[in-house]
Amino acid sequence: MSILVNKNTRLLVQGITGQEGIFHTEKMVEYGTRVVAGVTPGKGGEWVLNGKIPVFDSVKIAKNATGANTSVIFVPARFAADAMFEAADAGMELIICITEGVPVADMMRVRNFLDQKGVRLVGPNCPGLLTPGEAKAGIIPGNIAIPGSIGVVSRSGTLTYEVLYALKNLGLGVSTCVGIGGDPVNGTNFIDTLEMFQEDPDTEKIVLIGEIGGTDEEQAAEYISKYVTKPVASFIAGRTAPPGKRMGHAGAIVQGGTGLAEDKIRALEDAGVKVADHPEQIPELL
Amino acid sequence: MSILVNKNTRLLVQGITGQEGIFHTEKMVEYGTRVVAGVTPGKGGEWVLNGKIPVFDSVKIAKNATGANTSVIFVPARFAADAMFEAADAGMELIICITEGVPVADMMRVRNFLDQKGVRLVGPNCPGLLTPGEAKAGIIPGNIAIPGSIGVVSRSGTLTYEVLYALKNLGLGVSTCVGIGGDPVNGTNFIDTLEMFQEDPDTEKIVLIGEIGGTDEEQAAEYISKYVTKPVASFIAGRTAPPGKRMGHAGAIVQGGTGLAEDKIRALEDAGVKVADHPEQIPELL
Amino acid sequence: MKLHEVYSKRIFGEHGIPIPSGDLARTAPEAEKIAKKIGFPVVIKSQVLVGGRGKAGGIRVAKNAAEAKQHAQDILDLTIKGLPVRMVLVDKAADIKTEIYLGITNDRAARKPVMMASAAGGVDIEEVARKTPEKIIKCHIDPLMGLKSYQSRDLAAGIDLPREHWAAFGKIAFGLWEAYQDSDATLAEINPLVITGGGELLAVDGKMVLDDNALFRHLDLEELRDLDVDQEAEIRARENGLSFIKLGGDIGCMVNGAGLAMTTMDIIKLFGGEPANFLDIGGGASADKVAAALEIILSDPNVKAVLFNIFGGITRCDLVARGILDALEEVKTDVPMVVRLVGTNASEGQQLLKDANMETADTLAEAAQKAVAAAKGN
Amino acid sequence: MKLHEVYSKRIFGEHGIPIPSGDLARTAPEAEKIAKKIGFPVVIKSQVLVGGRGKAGGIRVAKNAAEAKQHAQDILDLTIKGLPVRMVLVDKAADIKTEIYLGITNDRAARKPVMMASAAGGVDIEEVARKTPEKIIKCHIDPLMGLKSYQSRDLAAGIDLPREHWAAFGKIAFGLWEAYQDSDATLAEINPLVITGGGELLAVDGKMVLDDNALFRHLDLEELRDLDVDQEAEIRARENGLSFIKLGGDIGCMVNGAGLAMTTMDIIKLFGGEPANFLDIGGGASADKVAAALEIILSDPNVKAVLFNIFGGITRCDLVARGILDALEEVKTDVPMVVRLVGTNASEGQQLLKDANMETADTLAEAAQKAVAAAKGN
Repeated sequence: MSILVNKNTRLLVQGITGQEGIFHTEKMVEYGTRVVAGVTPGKGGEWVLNGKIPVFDSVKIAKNATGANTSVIFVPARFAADAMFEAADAGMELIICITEGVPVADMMRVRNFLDQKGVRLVGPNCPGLLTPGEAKAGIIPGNIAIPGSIGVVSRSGTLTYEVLYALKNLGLGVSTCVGIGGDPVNGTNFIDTLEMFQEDPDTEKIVLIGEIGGTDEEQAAEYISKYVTKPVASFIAGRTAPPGKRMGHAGAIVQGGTGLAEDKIRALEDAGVKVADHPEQIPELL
Repeated sequence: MSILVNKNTRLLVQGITGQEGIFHTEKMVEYGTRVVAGVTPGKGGEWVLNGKIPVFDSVKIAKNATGANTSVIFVPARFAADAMFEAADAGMELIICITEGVPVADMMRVRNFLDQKGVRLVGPNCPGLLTPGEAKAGIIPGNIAIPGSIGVVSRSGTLTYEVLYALKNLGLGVSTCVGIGGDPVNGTNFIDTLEMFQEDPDTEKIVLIGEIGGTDEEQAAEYISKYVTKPVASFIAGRTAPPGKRMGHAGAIVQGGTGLAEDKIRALEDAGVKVADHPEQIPELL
Repeated sequence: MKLHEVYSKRIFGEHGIPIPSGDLARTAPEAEKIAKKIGFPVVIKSQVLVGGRGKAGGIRVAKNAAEAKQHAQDILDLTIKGLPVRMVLVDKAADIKTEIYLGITNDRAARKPVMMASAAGGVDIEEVARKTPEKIIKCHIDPLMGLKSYQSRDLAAGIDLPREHWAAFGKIAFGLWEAYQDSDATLAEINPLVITGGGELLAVDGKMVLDDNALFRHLDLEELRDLDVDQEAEIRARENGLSFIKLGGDIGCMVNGAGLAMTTMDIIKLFGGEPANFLDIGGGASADKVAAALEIILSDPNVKAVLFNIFGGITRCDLVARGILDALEEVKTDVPMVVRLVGTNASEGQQLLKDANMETADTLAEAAQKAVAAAKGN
Repeated sequence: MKLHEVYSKRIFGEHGIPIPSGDLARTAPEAEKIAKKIGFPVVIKSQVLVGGRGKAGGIRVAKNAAEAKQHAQDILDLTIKGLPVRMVLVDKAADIKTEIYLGITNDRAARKPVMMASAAGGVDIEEVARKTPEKIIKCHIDPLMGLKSYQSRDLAAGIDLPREHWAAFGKIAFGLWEAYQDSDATLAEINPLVITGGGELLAVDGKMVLDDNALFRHLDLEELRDLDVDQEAEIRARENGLSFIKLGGDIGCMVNGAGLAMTTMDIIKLFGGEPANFLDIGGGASADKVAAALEIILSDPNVKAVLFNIFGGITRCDLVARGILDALEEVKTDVPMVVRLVGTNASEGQQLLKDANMETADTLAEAAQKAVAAAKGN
């Protein structure tokens, strides 16, 4: 089993005809994901990938035609909020927004709307979801993970791949990998994912990858100490980042005494989590 | 028993120092209602009614100081939406807005916000609530009704008083009278109130007073035929109103083939409701 | 409050909706001057707040200056459904290829605005809604979120609008939503929204109805009110904060509350009489207001009796009684009056009236019967 | 992106917040002219994007024209915390009676903006927040509903603002919220918001930080960017869509993804090296972008080795490899390079690099160790 996506997921790609959209759609299809539709306004009626996937003008039309239940979004940042609203309004159960650079004011409105509708969002500014051997919704390379019983959740993008790759190199498999993204306001967080992994019978161990900024890791540590009985290993990026500098991610800013790597590491260790010195150590700690 | 307000209600009056606010506060207090606080921004620290009721600058402060749980609003129309937001945000469980003339765009925003918060609103543009012998929150004259087992719900203001008065003159008492107001977008509607009356063990019979415009009475009729086992009598105002004319209430407009009195009367009669020719007939029908 | 086509379209234009170049004229020479300036052909359109202007001859095309002047004069001489034409809009004529419909109104049941589009524009849209509802595509707008781009695309796709027009249609939909929201409208529609031979979208006719309750936020728009649509008595009533509608009967009614006012009309008819008017003096009526109301009622020569039915809630009966007595001192009339006062401060009010030897009643039925009798001279 | 005080206050002024009359000067004579025009006394304030301007002598009061000219010249000659003062704001001096604080920022955890007020204005508000948090009154703003009047009253009551100032405070709170929202700010603050001897409220100092991700909606504001706060390399990086921060070490890093870039820095340090920079080439990096990144890294003379750590997701490793090779043809350097490519199209990428005789590594630890060794000349 797995969480969030599996072989029954009927995936729709918003922004399918863009450069990144079509590139990753091809990868998702190659991986075996059931990509049932694409959406690009104004291109309804076209087909992509040699006529394999129909393109529609809107999510609503695409859903009615194909029964899509999950949407992955590759549209440019300025259109991303509208794409998320559209997906939620059309009844998608799960929305994964890969797009980076979405304005925070847009995301506050999106979260408010999605919470009202009860729709789950992963991202934005995230690599998406991978359930090895079943499906991927996003941009995590499929060949760097094998099926197994380790649940991986991460605020970081490529750092996640490092961990997956390190696990695979030691023959360790993954139930689902969830890239939640590092933006200040986003959808699914560490706690949401930990809860799902704790409940998933096929997830035996959990890897949590955090980074400096905010207090999400500290909150996750508190949740783990209270509710998570499965072993958790972790890595926190940014020990050497100078304070006050914005390190790419909107979230990765160290301000005053909060958001520091050492505080996060201490909180996690206090919660019984083993914290690695570098990501390739994680397999040893599990 | 009763619905919505009773002797335990801790009532707060927004706009207490206005002309109508203070007049009706006095009437509510005379009736025995526990009016615990008033709010007028900028007048916090004053007292009204010879030092009986303290005035606060905001609902939040008033609630913290007095434990008020219900608010009745008498502020002018242009401030009414803000007053409802404030009451909901401060944690009032029930809000009764007497004010007439609130813009419909404001009310759409208010409803959206209150629904999110799960707060019950009665009104606006309504006479409010009266539970005879216990409490009144609004402007229904207390001396025109006596305690009893008839639940009264009405879209109209003064017309409600006619019915209460007619019931009293024949010695018939009322459990609670709910004036829901006739605005196009408002809070509690016929169906909400019918549901409460149906569940209230001390309400044995129900009177429903409607008027032309909209389809609320038709929807109420459908609800009655499905869920209401207690006898219902009704009166619908506006049989002689010329089509296309706005008769005071925003709601009382007859357009095309909908909203006509005869359609409403037919729907109610089909649902087993006895419909009176004029309001003073209602007691005979119960 | 209904806005004239010209004002509605100007508001649309301020929100980025393409409208024909044009201007307002109150005389034929003015119309000719405008027509010359914008170039021929022009459309000359009567600005009156009733439907069916075209059928009544209130819309004409002019190909040259002489025609423009003549048509304008002809139209300005018209009275359409009882309303004199006081001004015409002179618009550049559009090269119309296709006519579509786009409008917004409030959906009471959903408690949200709803935007509607139809490929069947240029005709009576209510007729379309009744006969072929599937030809109208609807989309609810979240009042807090506003219109979303995908919603305008869903509408465009729903009416099979060719893709090359989607971007222009989207901008117009946004402009219409903004115009609707910013003006506190209860209706904003473009009918027809045309696609020209050159492939442009143009709002050729427009209509807005504003929420009377929100006019305090739009004093500039309230100034555009067309007083012709209301009768003089209704204008005076509004000026005094009263809600008044003239009807055909002979029993004047002064009632507090819309529902009770309608009920009073109903019961007069039930007992064989005919109401002369609907009049709601509203809540918190002062003596001045009541006096003004009485004057308005008595200005109708058909009125043979007046029924006062005041059930005190916000309104205090003593104030009402004083108002009646004050007004009677000013107005001096022989018309018989029946007064029923119940509720807040009713005893004080009734005492005042009895002291002045007026006829009173206890029940509504009694009051109605007495008024019907009085109007018949009994 | 931080905005200078003068621009922040102008935005506040556009939203109805009272600000002192004043203008911007780039020379002392200009400052003198402005001072004469607005009248004495004036405050001359250096416009640099660092804190502690006052302590550094960057804010002075002038009572006459000669003083204005002299102070302006003195301030324009300053360099504050490494930043040259290129312009001064000449403001009419306010008659300050009381100083309060009013600001808005985003509360990540609540996913809402939060407005904060404090009676302890005019000082370092973060100090106040740390030492006496009860002196800061907070109020969350629903992003869909906006600021409500009662919220501004709750803030005013919370900081014990005398009632006669509530109306003015409310207007300022609304103006600040609108300025914040309309500019896509992540911080907007007035500190101090003063009450003058005449009983008026005035925004004497202001600060705004804008959301870089939303600047596409605010091209006019982006033009106000102060390039002094960024180093030249960081400016070039931004122009090329890269995220770059110069650090003190000798191992240049080119990494895709912020988290992996920080991890790369961490692991270099773990194995005894020192990173020279943070550099995230982001997703979808083209060969041009990679070449630009390499040039920026090599422009730092301290760099003794470069570590490329590319784990392909959105980024394709073959494009990265081509970018490295293209850049090396242009840049010509002897600095040793260690390249690690894993993920999408990694084998194609690594083959390209091996063909060009570059040093490659499989694991991150291996790559870091090789880079540390190379920087030490081993």
